[in-house]
Amino acid sequence: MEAFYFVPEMLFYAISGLILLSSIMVVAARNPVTSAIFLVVDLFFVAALYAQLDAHFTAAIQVLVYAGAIVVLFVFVIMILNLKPDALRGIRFSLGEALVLLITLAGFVIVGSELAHTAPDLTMPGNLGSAAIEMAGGNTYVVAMRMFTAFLWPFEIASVLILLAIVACVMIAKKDKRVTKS
Amino acid sequence: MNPYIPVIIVLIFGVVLGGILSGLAAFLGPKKYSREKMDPYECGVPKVTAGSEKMSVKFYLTAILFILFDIETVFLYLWARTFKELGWLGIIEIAVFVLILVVGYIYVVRRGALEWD
Amino acid sequence: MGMNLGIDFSSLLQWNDFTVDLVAFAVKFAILVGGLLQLPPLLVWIERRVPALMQRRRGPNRVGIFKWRLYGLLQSLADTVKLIFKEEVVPDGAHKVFYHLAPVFCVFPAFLVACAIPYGPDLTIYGYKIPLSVVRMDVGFLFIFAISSLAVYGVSLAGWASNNKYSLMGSLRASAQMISYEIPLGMSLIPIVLIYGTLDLGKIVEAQTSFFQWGVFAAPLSLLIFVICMFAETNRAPFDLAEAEGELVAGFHTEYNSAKFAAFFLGEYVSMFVLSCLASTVFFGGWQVPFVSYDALVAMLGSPNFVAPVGILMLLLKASFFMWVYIWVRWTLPRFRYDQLMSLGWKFMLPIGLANVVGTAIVLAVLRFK
Amino acid sequence: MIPVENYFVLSSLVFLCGLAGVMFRRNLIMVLMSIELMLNAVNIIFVAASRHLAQVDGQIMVLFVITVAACEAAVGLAMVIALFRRYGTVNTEFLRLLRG
Repeated sequence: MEAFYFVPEMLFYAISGLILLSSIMVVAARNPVTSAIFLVVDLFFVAALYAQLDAHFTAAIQVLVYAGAIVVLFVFVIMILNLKPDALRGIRFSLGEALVLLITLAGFVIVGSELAHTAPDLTMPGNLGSAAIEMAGGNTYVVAMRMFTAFLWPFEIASVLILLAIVACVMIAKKDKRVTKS
Repeated sequence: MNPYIPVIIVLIFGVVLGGILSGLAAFLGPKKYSREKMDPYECGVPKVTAGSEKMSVKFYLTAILFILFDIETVFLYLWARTFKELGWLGIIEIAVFVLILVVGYIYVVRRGALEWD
Repeated sequence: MGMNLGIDFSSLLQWNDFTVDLVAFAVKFAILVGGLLQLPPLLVWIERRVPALMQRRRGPNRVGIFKWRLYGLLQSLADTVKLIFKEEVVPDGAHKVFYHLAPVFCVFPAFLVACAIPYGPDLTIYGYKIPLSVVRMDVGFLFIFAISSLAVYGVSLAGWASNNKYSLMGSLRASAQMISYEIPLGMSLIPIVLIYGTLDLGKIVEAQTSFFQWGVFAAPLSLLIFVICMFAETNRAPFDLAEAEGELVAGFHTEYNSAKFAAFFLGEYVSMFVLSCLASTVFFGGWQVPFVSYDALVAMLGSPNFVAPVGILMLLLKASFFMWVYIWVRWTLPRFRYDQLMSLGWKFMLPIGLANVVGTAIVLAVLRFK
Repeated sequence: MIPVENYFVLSSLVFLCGLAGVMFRRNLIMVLMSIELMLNAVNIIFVAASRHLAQVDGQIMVLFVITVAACEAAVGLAMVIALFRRYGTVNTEFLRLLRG
């Protein structure tokens, strides 16, 4: 097993390359459908990255909900509205906006490297390594146990959030029809 | 072996297989161009309007409800996996969660968002 | 930290966990793909002979080699060859990339999902334990749902890229139908997780040791919901709304022909097969032989490795029952109307599915927790 | 092992892509997709940190982020559809003109 540590490493670089490429394509593509499909590819490979980090449940949810549901919604809306490809020519690149991007990048580099160096000190008690997670009954089990004990309130509030989203969507999307009917 | 490695290999294979099937025709079949033939078939008669039109917003409402209930299903799976360990507490937690969503479901049905006509 | 290039390649030639896994994966996957690629011709043949049987006519019976006609089995082979050698007509105004990409999106999810099904009990070869599913994972169910939810893109892209309003309409209908029935499909298996306490398909099969521990006895309502959703998910009759000939020609693949049309067929048949396997795995004990426990079989045949072929055969038998139901229903039930289909999904299946979950949970809780 | 910094670098690059999309694209749907990209970048860090710190809280956070992303996309697209019905466009430049 020792001799094969290069396999995950190689895969990591390949997957990251694909993620970056598809992220750029999402932003740069003229046609919204192209963007949406690259978004699916992006989300799929991010899920692969999660699986590599032993977060199998999160990876499955990423594909199920993100790639398989949220982007479907985007595709539906693009098809319903019959959007044409954008003209990308008129895009101005002001100094301020470039500066924002640069500052964000710098901020990430600083915070990221700081975190990476000090992170081991942040390790909290009651932690679980990947071997320990396997012993405890697998990733799904551990996530579920933690979710329904420590994260009980956020979980219940999430349902309220979903309820609000349902009501809001129906109200906004159905509004016009009612006006025309009366 | 972490299962994502075989999954990625299978994925590559599936894409290649789909690509081969998709590309096979281009190499093997004859190619004779004619203006008429390349017209979209539609329903057999020459087309009158452009190839795509605006579609009903119903599809969009369906997709939204799908997402929201999909998330609900995911949380239900998470609870089902630890059903034994959580006991009655887990049932109460999930009951509150489901009840809140059932309120949303009833609202949607009442507003007629699920009526197709 | 780059890659360390001083890789010890000699360890690639030794048997260790990694190389065994890799070789086992390659062999299993090759066999699986070989089998799955035989499915469409076989199923097309069955799908022509069975209705012929039902309608008291003969069906295809001419094509054969020399004087052996094999009940027309070679008809579908001839059709496959014909399809591949047909001229490919890409309609004007079609989106060039997505038109070619859509069949790919239909094919790969089906193959990926087929890898998660446990086809038989574990093999033991030289002390290495080899599970008979190509990929075995802790999140079994969710992996299957996740990957099969990607098939929506194949359908919607095909319609959108064809530059044909009927295709687009058909694809939107088909994809709205697929996503609508995905939720009851997902919910129908939650009682199974409640009962067996795991998402791992292999473990679920192992838990169904005796006949009366099969999932169908524990959760009969789940089976009903699952089977109905199965038809809707694969866009098969009575839910083949996308192909309602009267209104939408052939649905999302109207503008497709030659090998690309065959690719859609491949995707459809493989996902039919996979859902049949999943239904038998979850509700009918998978590779378990009815009335004979695994241990008894091992004792009878002498080694666990001899039980594996029996198990595979058993699963295929159970799956072919569901495949038969697919074809049987197609020639028995009339097609739904689209509004009926959607209200069935949202107003009937969803509440029933949720009630099923709640009911099972309460019964189990009363039985287990007191 | 892959150092955790690599995940941070990847995540920040993806985040920047998303930010650039939000800043430069005029199509509202593209802007929403770029926001999804940014949320996704954050999720990468959550999972990587969850592994690095050897606890599952990060993964639970990802679940909540996905829930929020779903609600955000649903409501956002509902508004896009309402705007499109009202004004017949989803271009931000044009919609900005309407503000007067």
